[in-house]
Amino acid sequence: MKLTRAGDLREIDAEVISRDGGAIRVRIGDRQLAAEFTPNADGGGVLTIDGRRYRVFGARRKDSILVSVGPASFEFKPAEAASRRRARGLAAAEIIAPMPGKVLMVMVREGDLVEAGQPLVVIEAMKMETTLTAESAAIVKHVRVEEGQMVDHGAVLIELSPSPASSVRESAPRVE
Amino acid sequence: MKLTRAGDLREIDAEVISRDGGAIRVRIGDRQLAAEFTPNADGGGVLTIDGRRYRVFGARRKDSILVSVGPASFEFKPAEAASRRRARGLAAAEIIAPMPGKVLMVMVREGDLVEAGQPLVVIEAMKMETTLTAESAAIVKHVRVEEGQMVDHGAVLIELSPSPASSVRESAPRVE
Amino acid sequence: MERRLTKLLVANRGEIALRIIRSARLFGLKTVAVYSAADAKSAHVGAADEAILIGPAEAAKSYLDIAAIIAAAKHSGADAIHPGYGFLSERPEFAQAAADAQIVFVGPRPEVMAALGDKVAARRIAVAAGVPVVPGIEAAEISATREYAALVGYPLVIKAAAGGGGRGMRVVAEAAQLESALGAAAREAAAAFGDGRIFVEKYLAHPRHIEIQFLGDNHGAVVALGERDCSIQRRHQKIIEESPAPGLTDQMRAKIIGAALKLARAAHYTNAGTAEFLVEGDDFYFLEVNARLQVEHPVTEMRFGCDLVCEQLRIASGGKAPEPAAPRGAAIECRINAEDPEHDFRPATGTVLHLSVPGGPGVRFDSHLARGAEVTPWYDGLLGKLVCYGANREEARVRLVNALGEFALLGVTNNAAYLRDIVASGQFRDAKLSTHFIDSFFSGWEIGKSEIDAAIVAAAITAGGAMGDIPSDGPALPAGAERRSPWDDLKNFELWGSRR
Amino acid sequence: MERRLTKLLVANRGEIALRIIRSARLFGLKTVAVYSAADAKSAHVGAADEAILIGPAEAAKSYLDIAAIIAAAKHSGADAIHPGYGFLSERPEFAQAAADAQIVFVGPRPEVMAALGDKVAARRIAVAAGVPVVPGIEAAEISATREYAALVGYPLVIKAAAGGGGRGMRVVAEAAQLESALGAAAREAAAAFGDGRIFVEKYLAHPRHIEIQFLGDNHGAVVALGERDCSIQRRHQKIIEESPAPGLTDQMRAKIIGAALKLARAAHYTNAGTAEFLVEGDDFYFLEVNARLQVEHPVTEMRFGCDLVCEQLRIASGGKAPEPAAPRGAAIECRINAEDPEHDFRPATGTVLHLSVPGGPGVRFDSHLARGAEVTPWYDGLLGKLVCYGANREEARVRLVNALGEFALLGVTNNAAYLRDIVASGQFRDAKLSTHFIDSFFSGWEIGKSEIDAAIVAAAITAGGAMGDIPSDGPALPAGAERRSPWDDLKNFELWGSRR
Repeated sequence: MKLTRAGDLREIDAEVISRDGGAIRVRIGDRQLAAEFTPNADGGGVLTIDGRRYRVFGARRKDSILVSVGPASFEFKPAEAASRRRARGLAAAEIIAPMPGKVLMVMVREGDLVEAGQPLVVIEAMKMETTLTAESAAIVKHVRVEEGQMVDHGAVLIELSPSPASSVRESAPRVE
Repeated sequence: MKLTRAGDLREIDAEVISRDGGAIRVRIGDRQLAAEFTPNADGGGVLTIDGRRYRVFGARRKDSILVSVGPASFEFKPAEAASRRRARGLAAAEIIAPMPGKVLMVMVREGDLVEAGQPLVVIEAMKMETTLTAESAAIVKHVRVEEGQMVDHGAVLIELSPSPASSVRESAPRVE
Repeated sequence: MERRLTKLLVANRGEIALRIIRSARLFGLKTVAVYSAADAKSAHVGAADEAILIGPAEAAKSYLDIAAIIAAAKHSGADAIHPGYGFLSERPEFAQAAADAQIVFVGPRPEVMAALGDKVAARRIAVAAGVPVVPGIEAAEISATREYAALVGYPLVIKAAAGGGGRGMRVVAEAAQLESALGAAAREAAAAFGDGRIFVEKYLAHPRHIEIQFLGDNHGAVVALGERDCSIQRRHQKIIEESPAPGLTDQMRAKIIGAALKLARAAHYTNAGTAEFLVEGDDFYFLEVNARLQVEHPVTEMRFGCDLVCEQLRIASGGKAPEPAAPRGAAIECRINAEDPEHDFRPATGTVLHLSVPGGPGVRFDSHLARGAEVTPWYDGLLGKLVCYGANREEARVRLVNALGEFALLGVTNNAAYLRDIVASGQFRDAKLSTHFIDSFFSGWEIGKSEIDAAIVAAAITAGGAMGDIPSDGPALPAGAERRSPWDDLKNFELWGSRR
Repeated sequence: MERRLTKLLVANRGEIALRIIRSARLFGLKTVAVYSAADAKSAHVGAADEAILIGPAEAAKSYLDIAAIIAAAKHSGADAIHPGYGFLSERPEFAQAAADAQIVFVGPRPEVMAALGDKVAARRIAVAAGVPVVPGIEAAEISATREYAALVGYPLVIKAAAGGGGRGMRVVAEAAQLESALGAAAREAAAAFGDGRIFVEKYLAHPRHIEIQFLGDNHGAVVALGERDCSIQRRHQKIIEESPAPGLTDQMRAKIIGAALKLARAAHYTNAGTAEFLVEGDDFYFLEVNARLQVEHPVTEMRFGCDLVCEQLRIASGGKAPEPAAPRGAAIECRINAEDPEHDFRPATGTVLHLSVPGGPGVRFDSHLARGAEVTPWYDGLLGKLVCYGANREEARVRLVNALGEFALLGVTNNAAYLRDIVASGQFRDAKLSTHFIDSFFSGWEIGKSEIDAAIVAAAITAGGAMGDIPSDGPALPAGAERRSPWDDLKNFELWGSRR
């Protein structure tokens, strides 16, 4: 099973090797971890790895798994969706809203040739502005939103096609 | 619909007369109450009655409904079970454990004639002793527990039959 | 005398274990929790750096098992043990067993504990130190006791020499009851404490319970951290405590503190302890010393801005008892217990289905509760301590009323509404404090009628669906099952809460 | 001048609305919450005695709509309005509208707010009062600005005259950037504040941000409640604040407090306010006055044992600013924000699936969060303020590290682990405080590798069933559905949590 962390396309190759009572062995890449899990009445539990105890909670939401380790929180998704998209040559081909918010500015129009790093859209959420940029040179195929519009997390804002001048890099859109 | 509060055999005759959005009319005995309910994200809500706002939470557990009104907590049960038992003439006929605990003392034996108020069993829970007494004169029909035994909430400890000398009053066993 | 500690075993459970773990971590120690099988999923187990199962649910085979706890300490490499309150906290043989195992016991030395743990012996120490005690005698022979009773007058109170916390106390109203009461008390004492000795004291009409917190170190210093008024008791169990004691004159305060310090010095006391007194008018009488941390210690911490568990650890590792900061403001604590105030306070158990915890300025909640936590019948029913600070008593009091108003707990019947009504009352506001406060003003307490009405409406809403997203605790209905719920008659409207 | 208040409308939302409601109740006032459609189920709505919908989610049409809020106040019969912080709290026209409606505004008079709200005007007041300011000029003409820049040297900082809280600030490293930076800053300021005036100041290399809390009453008295160090900022937004300022000499403290009081008196200031300064070496420079309650006010409350909202209400009803108690100990606050510290701190939203709140001695958590609460993109992302007290800074600091360790929040990505790592760091322990702290020590922050490993294992356990009883937030699978979950590959073991 491969996982990704939300917002991070590096894949984590993880697999449960065995479990026996509270003891669980997990392979992460080429490392193996032995952990002991003790559930707590509050719905979480204590995970012991290398003699260190972590208070953990976990829940599922849509196709994500959310866990907390002490004050740190994590969101994992199965890697399939991302890799499928890459397999179809769509990497960087969609500029996606990283959070719900309001489209403040659309800086490009259909047919524009854009360079790597060029700002495309500004979204406002929680009084903060986030600028989404092109990961590589590309042509703006379709602008799906207009200024002032509210968008949901994950909404496709702009579609890009590979620029004739450069090949699309195999990575995801990045938020600057 | 008739309710009883846990530990209290007086019946409450309550009925939802109407509801419209958050507005709800409830009849309690021969009174009518108009209430407004506004749900809160935390799973509870605000109930407004006569201009006063109550923070309420509610949950179901087995055949009970648990609610809290501010710091006060309540357990309701449908009255059917209790009234059915009374209809069968079993009131006061069973001494029931009001909480889980350990039977510390059994003070009567089968065939004993007991008087109203006479101690029958002592249960210990949470470092406290609770003495269960006879509600009315009766004959001990069956002692179902022995000293040292752990019992669950609601377990029948002693069965009584009506004393030849007096009739069984129509009320529940009381904890003194 | 200095000994650098590294790892602390907490020989307790519930809120106090969690509270000790927090301060141990602040003091830089690793922590070891011990737990019974009934507590495997409890908060203190998850909070510590290590957790060791020491036995089955029965306290006698787990939290009271000295050998099991000492073994756990050795196994984990703990170099100190904190006993908390209750359980083994005042057992000299436990302190001795720790010492024998070269483990620092966070409390007084065993011999001090033994001397003060015996009420008769403690009383003798007090008398020798010139500290006033309630007029009374050891009850040996019935005729001597009867004579003494006639002298000081009824009512009298009978206490177990080995007892504490109000256990084994009984009041004798008139001469006719004396003989049977003495017999019953002696039998009870023998059964409860393995020690049938009792003594008889004058019963005071309107005494206040006032106690002095003190700290003694291994260098001979003893300091006091003011007083607490714990007069609000139900059947000799404290339920509301505060500091400072309202209306106590500076002169009386100084006298009582002076007496406590004399006593502690006479006993060569080390670590944290409390001297309890009854105060009536201009008189005060020594009651007993609690040779441990008290449940109600947070009110002192809030007023003095200190951490008493850290001070205990500092003293246990050879440090000095610090000169306390000047106290500030007022603090009031109430004990939220798993009990049913509408039904003779019988103990309650259950699983927490919902918990709303108060917060904000001046509010502290010490508790091991969380949604999902189980309250079992095995141990005492203290669910949490809600403590409020204010610039003055009235500010602390109103804060506590409001904080109790924010508290909500579903699944375990408790006394929070009862406490709210007491703290909100005119009698408490006016500090009409005596140990008879509850009997005088709250013996016939009932929940408010308008709250019952609101509860019935809330029950109807809950029956109509889940109110919000609080799940049912009972077995869910099998999908598509035909079983009719007893609540279906009320189920004539939709879910009120949001569906997610 | 005395005016007895009875009902307070709280013109805000989130943690601060809840916090104000708590103190208003303590002060004996009924409370009115206002809310936007997005906040109908929020905590402050449930906590108040009344709640009034004032508009749709957009702040401009709800929390920033003066007419709607004044109408709500009139409708509910509120005789006072508390603006909190942010939103309308520093808008003189809001204070004026309240005054016009005969409603007491809990804050300074409109004309004072107007004078101090303009940075250039505030700077002039400071200079007139003899309070040092950062060397700088109003940027009018480019050639004059260029000359000035050459005089004081680069780097420089450009600020909007009408700005605040770091908004509209930009640093100019060298002469070549000056002209375009001035143009951009003026345009930004005009767009953001409707006022394109800017000014240019010397940029300090390692300044600390130190601010003075003061209270002025209607009788002419102004008192100071010590200082706060708010140097730990990320992009000019404070994230960790403390009191006292570590290492500040008594002499410097007295000087800065003196300057703040001079300034407040010169401005005829009433109610609560904060004078902000930059401090470098033995020099300090006035920055601005925040004419309202600050987010970080709890650290002052913990040190002084006071309730600043109660003091605001007392002053607003004609009472006197009290002589503050002597401060005690140290307090540190950190702001838990809905943002992703691993991805450039982009804002996060979501529904709270689980929340563990720290507690115990010296811990205060001011928050509107509860399980089920929704964090929407409409408003700022402050989820809560975790504040710890200690007898000294190190005790407060370690308590905060431990309290952050007890904090857990599922469902809304947040910066708690980032804050924990900062507060636990040697740099913070050693108080290497400057406004460049984050850039110097935490620009490349990453979550610990061992925590990621633990998270992966926890994810595997969660995938294998629910970990415990935390429900899924997503749509449940239809019963008997054949749809294959992407997590099924990991689902080779049973539910670990208890089934109930």
